[in-house]
This record gives sequence, C-alpha cells and structure tokens, in this order.
Amino acid sequence: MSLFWLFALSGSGLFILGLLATAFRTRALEKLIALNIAGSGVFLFFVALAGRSDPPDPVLQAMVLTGIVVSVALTGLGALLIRRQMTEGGGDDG
Amino acid sequence: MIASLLPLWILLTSLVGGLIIFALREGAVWPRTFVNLAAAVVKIILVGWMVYGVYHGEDFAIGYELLPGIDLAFRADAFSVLFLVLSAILWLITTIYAVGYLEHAQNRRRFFGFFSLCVTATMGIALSANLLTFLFFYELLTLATYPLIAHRGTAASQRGARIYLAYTLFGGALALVGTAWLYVLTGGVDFTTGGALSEGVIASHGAALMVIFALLFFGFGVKAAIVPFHGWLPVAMIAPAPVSALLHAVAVVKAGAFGVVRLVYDVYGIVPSFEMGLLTLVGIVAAVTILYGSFLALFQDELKKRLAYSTISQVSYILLGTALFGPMGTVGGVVHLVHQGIMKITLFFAAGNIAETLHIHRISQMQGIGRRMPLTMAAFSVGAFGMIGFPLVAGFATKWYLGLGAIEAEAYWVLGVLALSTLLNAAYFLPILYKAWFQKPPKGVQRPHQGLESSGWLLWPTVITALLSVAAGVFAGADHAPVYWAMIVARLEYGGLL
Amino acid sequence: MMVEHTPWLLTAVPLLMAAFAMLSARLAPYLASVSTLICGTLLLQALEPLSQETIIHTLGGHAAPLGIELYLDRLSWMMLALTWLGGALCSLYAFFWFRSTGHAGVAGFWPLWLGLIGGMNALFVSGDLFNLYVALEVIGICAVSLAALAQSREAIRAATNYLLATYAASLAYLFGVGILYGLYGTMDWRLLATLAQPEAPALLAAGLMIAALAIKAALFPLHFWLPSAHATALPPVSAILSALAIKGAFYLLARLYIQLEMPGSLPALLLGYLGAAAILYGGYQALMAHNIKRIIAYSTVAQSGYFFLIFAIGGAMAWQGGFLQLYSHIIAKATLFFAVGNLALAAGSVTLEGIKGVARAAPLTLFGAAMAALSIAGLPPSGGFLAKWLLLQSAIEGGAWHFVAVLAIGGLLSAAYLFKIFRYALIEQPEKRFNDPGVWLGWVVLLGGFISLLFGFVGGQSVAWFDLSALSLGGAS
Amino acid sequence: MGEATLFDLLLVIALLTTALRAFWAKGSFEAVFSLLFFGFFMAMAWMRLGAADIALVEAAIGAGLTAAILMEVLRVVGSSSFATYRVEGVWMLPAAAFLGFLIASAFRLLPPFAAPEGAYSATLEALSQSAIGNPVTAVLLDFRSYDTLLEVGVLLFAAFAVAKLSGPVADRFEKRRTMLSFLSSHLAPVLALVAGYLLYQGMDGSGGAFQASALLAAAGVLFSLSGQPLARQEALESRFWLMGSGFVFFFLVGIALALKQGHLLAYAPQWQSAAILSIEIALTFSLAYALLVLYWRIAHAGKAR
Repeated sequence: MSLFWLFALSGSGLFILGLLATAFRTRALEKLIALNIAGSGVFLFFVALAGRSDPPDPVLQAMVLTGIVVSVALTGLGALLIRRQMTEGGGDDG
Repeated sequence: MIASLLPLWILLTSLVGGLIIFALREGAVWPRTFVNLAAAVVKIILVGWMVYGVYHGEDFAIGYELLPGIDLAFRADAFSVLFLVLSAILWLITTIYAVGYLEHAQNRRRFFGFFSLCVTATMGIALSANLLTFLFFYELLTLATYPLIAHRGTAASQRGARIYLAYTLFGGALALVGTAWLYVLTGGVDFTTGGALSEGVIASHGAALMVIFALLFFGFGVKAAIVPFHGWLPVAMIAPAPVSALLHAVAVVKAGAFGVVRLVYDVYGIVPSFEMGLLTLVGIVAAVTILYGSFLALFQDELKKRLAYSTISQVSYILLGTALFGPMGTVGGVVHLVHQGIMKITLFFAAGNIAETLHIHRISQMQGIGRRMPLTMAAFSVGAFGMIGFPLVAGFATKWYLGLGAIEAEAYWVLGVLALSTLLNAAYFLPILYKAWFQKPPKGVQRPHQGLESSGWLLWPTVITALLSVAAGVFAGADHAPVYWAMIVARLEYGGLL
Repeated sequence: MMVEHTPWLLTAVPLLMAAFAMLSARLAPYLASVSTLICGTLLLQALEPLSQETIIHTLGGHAAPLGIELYLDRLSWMMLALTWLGGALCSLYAFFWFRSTGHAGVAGFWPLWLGLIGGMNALFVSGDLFNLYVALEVIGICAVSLAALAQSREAIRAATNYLLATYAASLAYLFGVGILYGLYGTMDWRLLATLAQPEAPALLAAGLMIAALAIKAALFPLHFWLPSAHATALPPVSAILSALAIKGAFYLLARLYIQLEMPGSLPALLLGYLGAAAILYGGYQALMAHNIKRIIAYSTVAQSGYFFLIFAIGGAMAWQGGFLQLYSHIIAKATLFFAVGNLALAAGSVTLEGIKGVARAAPLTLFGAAMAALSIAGLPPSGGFLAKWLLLQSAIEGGAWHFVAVLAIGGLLSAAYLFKIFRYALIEQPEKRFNDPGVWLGWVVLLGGFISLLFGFVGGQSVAWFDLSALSLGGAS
Repeated sequence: MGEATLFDLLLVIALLTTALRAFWAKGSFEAVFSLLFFGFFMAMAWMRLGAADIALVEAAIGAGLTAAILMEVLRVVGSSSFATYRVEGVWMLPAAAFLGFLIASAFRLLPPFAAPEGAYSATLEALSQSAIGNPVTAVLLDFRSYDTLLEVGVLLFAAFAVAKLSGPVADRFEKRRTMLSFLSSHLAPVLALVAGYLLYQGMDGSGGAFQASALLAAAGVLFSLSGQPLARQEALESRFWLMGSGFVFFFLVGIALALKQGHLLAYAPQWQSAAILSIEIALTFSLAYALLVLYWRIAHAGKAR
C-alpha cells in the first residue's frame, strides 16, 4: 500500500468520524475537540495529496499551514465562548 | 405633457395628500382638513377633465416598465371613468362626513392618511390598463384598508380587521396565481374591449383558461363578498362609519366587482366567456349570493349588520348583470356599480349619524326615530326605497335593465331571482321605515337640541347622497347620467354584435 | 487607472479601517463612514467599465493557476452594491443605536463589522476556491463574534452553536476544494469551468461544498444554528447577520453552480425542494413564535428558501427573481430588525404581549417596518413582489405546480406572521407607558422602508439590466 | 517515498486510536488529553510525509497552544466525567448514512489522483526563478500571498474578538507548579531563540513566519505558566496595535507595491527578498502576540459576578 494512500485514507476517515462525533456529542467543548480532529483529517489528506509528486506540492502544504492557523483562531474563539457559558452558570450542553 | 400624465396626477392628488397628512402633527386639525378637502376637490376637477377627454375620444395612457415586458400601466376608458367619478365624488363627501364623525376620536392623522391611500388604491384600480396593474392596486387596497378597519384598536376591531385581512390576502393569492398563469400563457394581459385573449390561446389552452378564470373570479370575488367568501364583510362592520360607508359603496366591494367585470369583458371578452360557459358560473354564484345575503339580512337586529348583509346581496347584482349575455344586462350590472354606491353610502351615513347623535345601534331601538331626526331618516328612506327598487330612485333603473337583460338573454330564472330578492329587500327595509316613521318614540326620549337635528358635518353629506340617488333615478335617461355611460360601455363591449 | 484596483481595494479599505478601529472606539464610527464613502465611490466608478467587460486583477502579478485572480463582473457588482447599501443602512442604525443605548458592545462592534464587510467584499470578487475559503473564515469569525457581543448567556450559547456549525461547514468546504485541486490542479473557477467533468470525485467535492455552503446559508434543515443566533444578538447585529452575513454563502453557491455548471439535476432539485420546505417550515415557525426577534429570524429561514427555488426551477427568469429576492431581502430584513430593535427600546420587551400598543410610541418605526414587511410578504409595491412574481411565472412556465403552491402559501404565511406584529403593536393600551426610542432610530427604519419600496419600481429593471441570464447559461468567458 | 512501512501503519493506528478516544471520551478531560496526544502523533505524521514546515506548526499550535487553551478552559469549567451523546438524534441517521456513503466513495474513487499539473508545475517553474528557496514560503508570501494576508486577518479578528468578549481579567494571578515553572522559564528563552532561527532560515529551508510565531507563542505560554510578572502584566492588557501591526504592515507593503507595480503584492525582483523578510518579521511578532492573546484571555479571565 502506498504511503500517501494510507494517509489520505486515514485523513478522510478522521474527517468523517470527526464530523459524526461533532454531531453526536452534546457538550460544546467535546464538539470543538472533534472538529479539531476532523480538521486535522482534512490536513492529513491534503499533505498526502501533496506528497504524490516529487518534490511535494507546496501549494497544498501552504494551504494546510493556512488552515491550521484558521483552525486555531476558531478554536480559540470557541473555547472562550464555551468558558463564558460555563462561568455564567449552568452547563454547556447545546 | 400635463394632459397625457393625467392618470398619474389623479393618483398623486390623494397619495401626496395622504403623505402630507402623515407628516402633519396629530393636533393639526385644520391644516389636515384643508389638505384633505383640497386634495379631494382637485381630484374631482382632474376627474372631470378626464371625463371630458374620454368623452371626446382622448386616450389617456401611460406606462412604466416594472419588469422586462411587464408594465405598470394606466389608461382611462368609459368604464374606468364611471368608477372614477363615483370614487372622486364620494371621497369628497365621505371626507366631510368623516371630519365630523371623528371630531373627538384619537389617531386621526393615521385615519385620514390611510383613508387617502385607500382612495389612491381605488383610483389605481379604476385606471389600471392591465391585469398586473390591477392586481398591484388590488393588494394595495387590502393593505391600506386594514388600519382603517382596525382603527379603534379594540379587541373586536382587531379581530374584524384580522378576518378581513385573512380573506382578502387569500383572495389576493388566488388572483396572483391566476394572473401569473395568464401572463405565462399570453405574455401579458392588457384590458382590451371585447377581450384580450387571442383565438389561438383560447383554442389551445381551454382547460387552463377555465381554471384561471375560476382563480381570478374567486380571487376578486372575495372582495366583492360573494358566497362563500362573504364572511369578512359583516365583521368588518366594526370600523368607524365613514370607513364602512366607503368600503361598501366604493372601495373594497366595488374593487372586487370592478375586477370581475373587467375579467369578463376586457380580459376574456363577453363572447368567449359566454361560449366557454364561464358566465353560468358567475350567474349562479351571483344569484346565490343575492338571495343568501338578503335572507340573512332579515335576521339582523343591528342596523349596520343588516346593511352589511344587504351589501353582500346588492353587489352581486353587478355580477348578475355581467353574467347576462346581452347589452341590457351589461347596462344593468355596470350602472349598479354607481347606483349601489350612492344609495348604500346614504344608508351608512344615516346609520352612522343616528349612532353618533342618538347612540342607537339596533333596529329594535329605532321607534319613532323619524321624528327625532327627520332629514336623516328621510335620506335613509330614499336609500332603502332605492335598494328595494322603487321607481324614481336609482335602484329601479338597475333592476329595470337587469330584467330587460334577463329577457334578452332568455334567462327567465333571473327574473325569479330579481323578484324574490326584491321581496326580501322590502322585507328587511320596510319594517325599519315603519318603525322609524309610524311608531312612537319610547317615553322620556327628548328631541335633540334646537336647530339642526345633528352636526352639519354628518347631516349634509347624507342629504346630498340621498339627492344624488334620486337624481340618478329620475334622470336615468338623461345625457351623462350613469345609465348613459353604462350604455357606452355596453355598446363598446358588444361592438360587433349590435 | 484606479478601476483595475477596485477588486482588492474594496477589501483593503474596510479591513484596514477595521484594524485601525481596534485602536480607538471613539474614532471607529468615523473610520467606518470613511470606509463606506470610499467603497461607494469605488463601486460607482467601476460601473461604467463593467458594462463592457469584467474587471480582472491578477494578485501579485501571478496569473492563475500559479496565483490568485480577482474577477469583478456584473453579478459581483450587484452583490457588492447591495451589500454596500445594506451595510450603510446597518452602520447608520448601529451608530444611533449604540449612541442611544450606550451598550458596552460598541467597543467590539465596529472593527468586527468592518471585518465582516471586508470579508464579504473579498468573497464577491474572489475567483479562487481556496481564497474563498479564507474569505468565508473572515466572515465566519466576525459574524460569530458579533453575535456574541450581546454578552447575554443566551447570546453566548447561540454564538457557540453558530461557531461550531460554521467550523464544520468550513472543513467540509475545504475538503471539497482539496479534492477538486487534486483532480484538476487548480482552484481558479474559470479554469475549473473548462476542466471540470461530471466524474465521481468531482461530484463528491461538489456535494461537500454544497452541503457546507447550505449550512452557512442556513438552508433548511441545516438552519438549526440561525434562529437563536439571530434572535439573541444586538439589534444592529441581528440586522447584519440576517440581511448580509448569510448572503455570501448563497452567492458562492450560485456562483459555483453557474461557473462549474455543477451538473446533475438531482442536487439542484434537492436544493430547490429544501428551499420549498424552508419556506413552509420557517413560515410556520415564525407564525408560532411569540418573540418578535424570533419571528423575524425564522422569517430569514423562510425567505432564504426562495433563493434556493431557483436551482430547481431554472431559467433566466427564475434567476432574476431569485436574485431580486436576495437584494430585496437584504434591505427589507435589515429594516425589520431595526424596527424590532426600536420596538424593544420603546416597550422594553420583545414579546408580542410586551409590545402591545407600542404603535403610539413608535409611529415612524412602524410605518417604515410596514413598508419593509410588504417586501417580505411579497406584496406590491416592493422588490419582494416583483421577485415572487418572476419566480411564480417561471414556476408556472416550467409546470412546477408544487412550487406555485409553495409560493402562494409562503406569501400568505409571511403576511400572517408579519401582521401579527403589527396587530399587537396597534392594540390600544392607554395606561401603558413607553420609552421614546429616539427620532433618529425611527428615521433609519423609515429610510430602509422607503428603499425597500423603491425596489418595487427599479428592482426589476436593474436585475434585467445586469442580465443574469447570460451568467446562468455558463457565459464564463 | 513510496510504500508504507510498519511504522506508518502503527502511526496511523495511533492517530485513529487517539482520535476515537477523543470521540468516545468519557468526559471533557479525557477528550482534551486525547487531543494532546493526537497532536503529537500528527506532528510525527507530518514529519513522515516530508512536511517539516507543517510539523513544526502542528507541534507548537496543535499539540501546544490548542491543548493549553483547552486545558485552561477545563480548569475554569471543570470536567464532566460522563459521556454525553445525543441519543434522540434520530434525524441524524440519514446524515450519518450519507457520510458513510462519502467514506465509501472516498475509498473507492479517490486513489487514482489525476496528474498534478496546473498550479503544481507553474509553481515549480516560478520557484526556479525566485530568490526564495523554500517553496512553501514562496507560495505563502509570494504566489498566494493574498490568502496569507486574509488569514492573518482571520487570526487578528479572532484575537480581537476574544479580547473584547473575555469579560473582566482576573486580578488574581496564581503561581503554580513550581517544578514546571522552573523548567518552562528556562525553556521559553530557548524556544524564542529557535523561533528567531526559524524565521531567519525560513527563506530557504524549513521555517518562516508561521513556524517562528507558533514557537514564540508556545514560549509565551510556557513563560506565562511559570508565573512571571511580565506575562501577567501582558495578560491584563491587549495591545491591539501590536496584534494588528503585522496585518497592517503586510497590507501597506502590498499596496505600496501595487502603486509601483500595478498589482497588489507584486514584488519587483530587486525588492523581493527584503520585502518578504520584513513582512515575515512583522508577522512573526504580531501573529505570536495574537496567538498569545487567545491563550491569555482564556487563561486569565475572571469569573463574571
């Protein structure tokens, strides 16, 4: 089995499982974590795609770098919102 | 330039008037009254100009492209002129009446503002040159009337307005679908004397055209209060008297009836309508409505309610005339648009005056009222006799031509409907008159204070419309009487056939 | 000379102003008005050249597929112009609203709002799928943060759900972009239009992107995040979110559909049917709601359904109707949310019971709202009426009677839920005391209502002039 | 690189296990820790795939900053110790089925990737004429610099929003975990040094503004954890000018170039290296600061009263 194929496959798997977990978990924090992992799945898929050629496709790698930064921005904002929900009483289910 | 834009000026007089009224402060009674009356007078002058022009064959047509190939277009023909004159004159009179009626009411700015918008919409309906424009103003009329019916802000008036809105918006939706469908089939429907549908369209889309006719007929019929879509009218009675008067005489029910007449004559054409059997539908619905409305009117003790059911019945005379294939029927139907208007507004003015002056709302309280308010009751009696079809009052001319039309179309059952309806009319109006004139007032009730029996603002409009009703009856055969113009309409519509 | 820079300037100006606005809350509104003025001028001076050709800007001088190209065509211009107009109204309202309430959210509002505008402008001109992803993220981050500005627990919770939904959607979109890039080696939609085939991976990518954009555009049943987020936000923010933020995703969907000729009638039909379901479901929910902000928020779900009908109905007329609906909705919905904000200020409540009788305190607001409501209910004279007329005609022409029924019922539903608000506002409550929302706030609503009405006269001609049919037929070159 | 080895297989298994662990976690705490480990394995996967640039960022951001942020949330929020699933989500089943279909499609249809032409070959060709040796840096800051510009904007707006939404900052600043703080206060300067090196060599080898700023941010987190007074003071105020300076500088350089060259961010050959290096320096500090604001504001926010 080709290395990139293996990683592309796991990337897709992580993406879809992550989305499913996002849908099925009820606490916002756990949803956020699941989305993070789903995002990593997408990036893994991208880098595997980049690695098909030699040298690896820098466009896809650059896209992943961009994606990671966007991801941390969303995660940071999400984390703050979740924290605020909790500190203002009650749970964060929703 | 000014003359060619005349339809626009006619619309703008009441529109701008209304907007100025909205902009004025609530307390500015006299400026508001001035603007209101000035707009109404200017409108009458402009309409008079238009009547003159139309009579001399001038073509007032303007359009504005809303969508590619779809215009908002205005045009004046004999039929629109008839409706225009009625609306313009009755607007002035009703405005005078309303100023008096609402002297101590709240939110008068809102009332008169929407009143003007309502008239604008009616004028737009009269001047529409195509089906889309008609629909445009038809919906506007719905919206402008809503605040008027809800004006008092009580739970009951809210309810009445809500029911009115539910019915009319439903009708509007039917008409919208019908109109869009017809536009798809034909590419556009300009009101055309003798019918706007080409023979090819009629030949290839027969079934679709029947459905469209039903959609449009019932869509417009909701406002004309045909059975089974009449339910809104009695509950809308909760509105202030001038509104009821305008609603019943000019604006709402007439808009519906006007639409049906346009639909039959200027969209489908009288001959195709007849050949497709559509007139039968109209005729049956009209006959049922006439009898049903009159029948229910018998059981109403509240004066305004009885008048409301009477309206349901009377408006359908217009439809009945339309359903008769023959020029005489047409004359009867079209002329009733005017005749019913002036007679019914007289009745409502009188009822409103009685309610306002003596706080009497029920027929059972009306004993001897003729002695206390002789002029008002005299006017009421004129209206009532007219409705019954008494000679010398306008209503007689209607029934006369409808009868002729029935004979001409060999629809003898219509004569039966007319006779039965006349009996019913007499049965629900004459007891009122008897009570008012021949019974003694209950003990302890004083005549109103010396001088006029009520406020002049309320009294004179009532008297004037009563006189107009008599004039329309007495001079029915004269040049430029409503009957004369109705004949012009009939002559045009049956052009080749006469 | 300036014209070829217009595409990126429209993004640069708001974003730079946003960065500066972070430094001073006091100067922020003025920076926003400077941005509005400059963008307006840019749009005006681009109008003339656009009648001849598409304005293209090659970023960094690197043509596609190496670099990113920006395309400003007539469809983009219309979206930009309407966003500008709606945005200017929202800015005006926000300025007066914050001034009269002194709400603490003002500290964060202007930079984020400018950021949202910058993101939307970037989206409307971008010709590169990955660049569009980044633009969507700018919009998403700003929209979520704006939604949270109310700082109430409900608002924070709603914003969290909004964030999760938009995050998931972004990932799906990104995955789709990656697959397309892997297949065709480019992300420029003009090149893709020439390369794309209806092959399985491309369809998968298209499916992912459509689903993602449907979430962001709040298409039923993926609208779950919208009603709460739009109903709990501050009034100016609700207007921004409902009128503008979701339009970007819809535009992108339409653009992809046009440019990539996203094939197969099945997804298109599916979108159309979901749109029809949205009209009925959103209308029903709005009718049942007691909170007027929720009514208007659900109305957004319903009204967005009309946009999606065009995918199923098809044809130039439906496209014109759909976009006219989009444009009318921008103005009308913003105006309605302004009005709700004013009513809430006047009555101190956003429930139907609470606003009883408020007509006395806010006549201007109610009058303006009524004009906007016409458009939402599809009644004349309004852009909404013309839009629904076009949709109705095209549905009849295509023999799609179920859509005709949906259009008719949808119109009645929207009239019903909107009139509910007016009915309660008009119930006389002589003993009740109201606050004065301030005359300026009322005038903004009136202005919005007036523009909404004006669309009923000029809207039809403008969409015809912009000739969307040429685009929908795949006229990419 | 070709065939997958046993190591790759184990790596993938580790990735999937930690991910599933996070998805099925009994509570938030377990989920966060699974994510931390997942991040480590991801960094390894990037290395294995020859994407050193990404591996650095992933290690610093994915496993470092994100985990630190989520830990802080847990600290404030507390962890639930039970799994929370949506049981009633029956309507989700069609969605799940659809996603399952997607998996199958991905398995079946995606292997024969089409030949990477288009951007790939264009990029390689452009690289051969560029003064920048690192292809990723060239894409990020030259060929597709507009993406990067907007992405910096995304982070800027997120950090700004977090600062504005975080509510009051805690006036209490506890010094904790002395062993860790000793370690981190010494580790932080080293990381900062490495960041500087990465920034410098980013032009040609692995590294660049993102990597440098990610490491700087990680260093900042460690520094904060060690309870240094300086970090505490920084946490109390958000210097928006510092946060936005990279973005504004980047944009202004781009506009200046547009005026001169006719295209936004079009570098003249003689300016290319200098322009890109200056942008990278500006970005490094403001990105790192923005990332740190995300962390600080979540870590040190006080409870609303």
